[in-house]
Amino acid sequence: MPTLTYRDALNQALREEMQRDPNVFLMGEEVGVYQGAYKVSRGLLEEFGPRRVVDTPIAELGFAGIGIGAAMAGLRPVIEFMTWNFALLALDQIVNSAAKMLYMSGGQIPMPIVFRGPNGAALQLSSQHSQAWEAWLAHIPGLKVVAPATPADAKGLLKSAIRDNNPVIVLEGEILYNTKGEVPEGEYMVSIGKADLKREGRDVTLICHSKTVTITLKAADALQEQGVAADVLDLRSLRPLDEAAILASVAKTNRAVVVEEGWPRCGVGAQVVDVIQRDAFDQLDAPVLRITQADTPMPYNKQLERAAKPSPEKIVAAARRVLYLE
Amino acid sequence: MPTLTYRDALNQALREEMQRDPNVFLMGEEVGVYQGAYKVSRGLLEEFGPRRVVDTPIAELGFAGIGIGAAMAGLRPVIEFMTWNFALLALDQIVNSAAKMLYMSGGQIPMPIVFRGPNGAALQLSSQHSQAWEAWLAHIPGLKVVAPATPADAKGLLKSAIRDNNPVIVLEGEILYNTKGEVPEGEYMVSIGKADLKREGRDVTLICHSKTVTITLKAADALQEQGVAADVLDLRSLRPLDEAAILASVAKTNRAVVVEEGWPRCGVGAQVVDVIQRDAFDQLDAPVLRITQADTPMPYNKQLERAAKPSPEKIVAAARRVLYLE
Amino acid sequence: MATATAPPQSQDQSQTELHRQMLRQMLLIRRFEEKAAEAYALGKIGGFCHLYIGQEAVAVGSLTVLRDDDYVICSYREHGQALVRGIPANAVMAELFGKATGCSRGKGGSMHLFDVDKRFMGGHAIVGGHLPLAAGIGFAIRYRGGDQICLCYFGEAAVNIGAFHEALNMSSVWKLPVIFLCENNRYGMGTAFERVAAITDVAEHACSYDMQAETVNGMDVLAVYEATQRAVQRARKGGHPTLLEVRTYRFMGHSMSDPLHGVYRTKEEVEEQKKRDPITQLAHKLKDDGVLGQEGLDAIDAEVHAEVDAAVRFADESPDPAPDELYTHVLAD
Amino acid sequence: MATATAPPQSQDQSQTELHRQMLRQMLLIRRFEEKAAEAYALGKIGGFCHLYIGQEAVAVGSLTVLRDDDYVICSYREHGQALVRGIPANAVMAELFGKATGCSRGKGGSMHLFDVDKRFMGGHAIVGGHLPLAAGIGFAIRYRGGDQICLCYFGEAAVNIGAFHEALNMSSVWKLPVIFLCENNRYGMGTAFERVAAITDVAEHACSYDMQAETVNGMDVLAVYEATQRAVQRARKGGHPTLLEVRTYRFMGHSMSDPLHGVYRTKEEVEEQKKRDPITQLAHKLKDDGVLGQEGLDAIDAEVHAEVDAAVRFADESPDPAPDELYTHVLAD
Ligand SMILES: Cc1ncc(C[n+]2csc(CCOP(=O)(O)OP(=O)(O)O)c2C)c(N)n1
Ligand SMILES: Cc1ncc(C[n+]2csc(CCOP(=O)(O)OP(=O)(O)O)c2C)c(N)n1
Ligand SMILES: [Mg+2]
Ligand SMILES: [Mg+2]
Repeated sequence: MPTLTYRDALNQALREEMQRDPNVFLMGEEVGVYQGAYKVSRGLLEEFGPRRVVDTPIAELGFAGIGIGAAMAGLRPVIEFMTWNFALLALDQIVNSAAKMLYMSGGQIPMPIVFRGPNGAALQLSSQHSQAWEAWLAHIPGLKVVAPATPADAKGLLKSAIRDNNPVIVLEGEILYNTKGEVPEGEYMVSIGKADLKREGRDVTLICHSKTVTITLKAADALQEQGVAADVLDLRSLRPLDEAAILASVAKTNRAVVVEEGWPRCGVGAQVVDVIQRDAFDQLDAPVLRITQADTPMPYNKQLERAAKPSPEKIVAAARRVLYLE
Repeated sequence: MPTLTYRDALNQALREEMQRDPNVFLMGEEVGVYQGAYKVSRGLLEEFGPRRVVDTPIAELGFAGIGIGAAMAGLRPVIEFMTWNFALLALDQIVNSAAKMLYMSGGQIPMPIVFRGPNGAALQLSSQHSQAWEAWLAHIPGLKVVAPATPADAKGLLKSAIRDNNPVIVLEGEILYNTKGEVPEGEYMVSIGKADLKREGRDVTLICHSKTVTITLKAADALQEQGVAADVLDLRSLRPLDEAAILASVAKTNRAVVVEEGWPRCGVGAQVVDVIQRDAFDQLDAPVLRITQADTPMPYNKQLERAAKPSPEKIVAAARRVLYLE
Repeated sequence: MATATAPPQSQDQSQTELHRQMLRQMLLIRRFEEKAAEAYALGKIGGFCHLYIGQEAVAVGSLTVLRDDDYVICSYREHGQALVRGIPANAVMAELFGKATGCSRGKGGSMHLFDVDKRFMGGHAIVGGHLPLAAGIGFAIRYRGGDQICLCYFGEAAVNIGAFHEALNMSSVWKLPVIFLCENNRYGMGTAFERVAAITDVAEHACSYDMQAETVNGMDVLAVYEATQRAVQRARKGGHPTLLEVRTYRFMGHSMSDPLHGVYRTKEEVEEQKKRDPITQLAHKLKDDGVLGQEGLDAIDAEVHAEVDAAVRFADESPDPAPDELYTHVLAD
Repeated sequence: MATATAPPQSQDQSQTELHRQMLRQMLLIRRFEEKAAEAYALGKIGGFCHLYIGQEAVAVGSLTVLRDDDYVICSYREHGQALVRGIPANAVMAELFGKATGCSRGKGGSMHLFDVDKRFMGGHAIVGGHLPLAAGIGFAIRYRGGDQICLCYFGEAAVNIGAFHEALNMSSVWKLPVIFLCENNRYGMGTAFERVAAITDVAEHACSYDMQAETVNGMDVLAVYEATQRAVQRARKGGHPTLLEVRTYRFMGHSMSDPLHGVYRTKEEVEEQKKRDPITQLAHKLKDDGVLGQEGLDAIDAEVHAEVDAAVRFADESPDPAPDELYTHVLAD
């Protein structure tokens, strides 16, 4: 199986889907001439031309809405946000137009559209450019939300997203784009809504997604050295949430730590905790703990930023706490 | 003590604070000549003139930002959103400017601003006009978020909000405006961050806020008739959250149901559940259950809308479940 | 930018028929809205309900120009457009009643009428929010190389919001076949446009987008018709968008929960404007032209009355959506 | 709308001093940015870092007009404005290094320089997001009846976003003393303005807001100075806002992670533009005027070099913020 970067896996998914279906097009800032702010769309303008690879002005609300309108008229747009930080400006369109159109039209207008781009913090981008929006997006009925952690999932989930008849949010990451992994060629699809058990243990369940998968796997390595075997469950999809996979793992381990990049309050982890305590109440041997970003805006300084983010050390400490090892 | 409507209690708070501090002004759509879309600002234009009661164009992002800029320069703006549905357009300003300004300026620029207006569903306003945003807002560090349920709290919390040196979100409700209650005259303040135990029981804790307080109290009445005595805790403040009050009640009852108007996933209730299971794990005799809006956009039809909303019946059923009475 | 008025017409058969048809449609809207107001007062319609009384000439004059395969998209004040576009009065009224037989199955309501077969792409309730959607529909048309157009209605207050600016800019840059039809009724809720807009000639905004514009008397259905024809022509060939400012007036409050004139305008102003009633004006013209006498007029009125009465009966007798409809259409398969 | 060029000046003492001062400030920015680029390459500066090289005349020409009690607000490309406004090079460099001695205590970084004592109300990183903030500062000035003004810098790409439209409309309606100074450097990242804007004369947008506008050569510091004087005058009396389009060019990539010219413009274009270097131009003029010889120029350059070297040393030697600074300033007391 070829080894690709996460970036190239996304690029391949886009290319394949655009080759397959003439209704698929890509729109966003710098996706064409510039080849993508993070080069995800490299070569697509050359292959598909400016009709299907559309550079936009800086007008997130406007071009998100244009994508939605195009989907109403039967196209299958892929809207790239340079980063999800800027998508804040487009939330009205995503929530009020995309997520509700099918419902409020009484089922008449499906909404096959993908909104994608990097989410969360990269390195030292400071307060306004380091935000992780999965909790907000997962809150909204009418959306699907995926957050691939590996190149293979990036390809498989993006292809599924493009073929889905609903608005799908694809959360990528600046610091994921260069990561490498094996990616199946051609028709490789990952179903939306299925978590991936990355590593099997029996002592504790570590639940994570997107960028936190790598650090959670590191934490699991460290725990292994301490004699603790962890299940590492990559959620992959945040809406719908694979509750069955979460519960199956917790049924085995009786303990869990939930890791996410975003802020703690009303986060994705809070929802996962809610599911576990409700449906695995009698199986839990300890409270579920959470590791999140510090409950602060992201500082610029490198040391402070590091302290603000989830880390393997924090996860190990939490795992040891739920195992009553501290 | 005088009896006032929730609307008039807010009006009184605004009037008193504007009389007290010349830096306080009110800005929003229809707040002046029209006397407020829901008449909260009735009479203020006449008393304070157009300099301090400012009608805006329909430009939520713009006038939210203007309020923030005015606060940067030392004023204390109160920004009214006709409803929080429209504030979606202004979230970039609330999140990226208001909530982060103090932090990213290294403590130089405080942000004494209030954003207020009705939140959540009223009656048959359909999908785009029936959204409850507390979970989103409570997610954001740098904000405070309050949701008064009674006229007295409406007055006391709004006055506290206006005097706070931080951005405070005040979530009101169309169907609260006409409700009546006793409201202390003059300098009546309610501290932000304190929940209110509305009713004392010992069997189960019912946690609620804003519009759901009334239906939760109804549920508590019904439970009483069935021999179940409920603590009813009105959160009042969603950020900060009064964790001590939540934990104190659960320590007594060992069971809880969390009620909210918004959608379930990553909701305020999920956060409350997270707190309870983490810090009262050994005291819990049953999983914490939640009552929320159905996980769907709000339908227009009256029956469907009723079915989508939290109700006393749903709360009673959940309370009986956590008491293992079903 | 020209201010269009109706030039003299040759009174041939089809012209006459067209005028009669326009009159009928304006009357249908008027009677429909009157009945809707009644039903609202009786609690049969809930939520926000924005009537179109006074503005009938705008929907009728403009939609008459369109082909069946063109697209229409509206704000929440869209009962009139829905009817003219051919959604049966039954289905519109049933939607206002929230019934399963409504054009959005009772799930959308007054502000969210949809009929995808009629390419009626909905009423939308966030001011300005549907302008980018209109541009997107135009984008799809251009993408496919079609010669359809998208006609987008919005109020003048939407001009002040960012979405207007973004949608017009991109429509111009990409030459999208969209007509941005601004129904300038002078008020956004209780706010007179001149109190919140630096310039009040909406059409002037076109200069910022290198776009064609026209201002037209919205109380004159024929003027609206002709201006729309010019705009449609520009859009069909080469996809040039137009900003069409139609000066009109609403005779009722902003919505059913708003008083008739309120504190923001005088009773006299409303009464004065009513003298420009687009229906009366066209009726007079047809009388003057000898095309339609009082009898003919009465016959049409009786006809639309009957249609609207039937719609109310239909809506009344229709069932609510089944309870499980709460959970359907959240996601497509 | 007039295109301003510098009229001949009487070469009196203060004029000469002013020009020399402007030259010094432009050179300070240039040398500062060169050092910042070096430090970035060494990993001492992180994140996004947008240099001002090529655009120096804009900040210098305009800020020279302001009083100490006026307000300034910027986008993320604001090192130049920060320096000219009088934030010490030490504090700016330390902020880029993320140090506790930085003007935002190391918590803001390159895109978020603040100094409230200098009424420098920050760099802001959401395109267009600070235009409403500028209007709000103008609102506060007018509210208090002061005669200060607010000078707001933004790139031409911000013109396409809704916030621009909303901010300009309200500023005009309420007569706010704000100068919207658009630094039109022709590119927003890798996108040439004409590819995404229906009209490319930014100043033309003023017609939609009944606003005064002017277009000025941003490579000519004196022209910028004079145009700003006119705008400031309008704003101080009566609070009339101005849209000031300053035509400039950036000699570097969009940010430090962007190549020098990239695929979106040619090397030749950049080289051609460099012939218009605002610093060289003013230096020539001062030479021609007999005000400043090569020696004088070298002396200034040596001076600013030393200042900038000292700033790098200061930043290097400054401590990181204390660990608990992560949790401070989230909320005020
Ligand atoms: C973004 C947004 N802000 C506020 C509202 C509330 N609102 C609904 S209609 C309206 C007035 C709109 O006026 P106009 O655009 O002129 O249309 P008209 O009602 O006159 O047809 C307002 C303020 C809204 N729906 N959306
Ligand atoms: C709303 C938003 N969208 C996208 C970006 C990413 N971005 C940062 S700078 C920039 C280009 C801005 O160009 P311009 O306004 O001309 O300013 P310049 O960089 O040329 O000074 C873009 C697209 C952003 N910061 N904010
Ligand atoms: Mg109007
Ligand atoms: Mg630029």
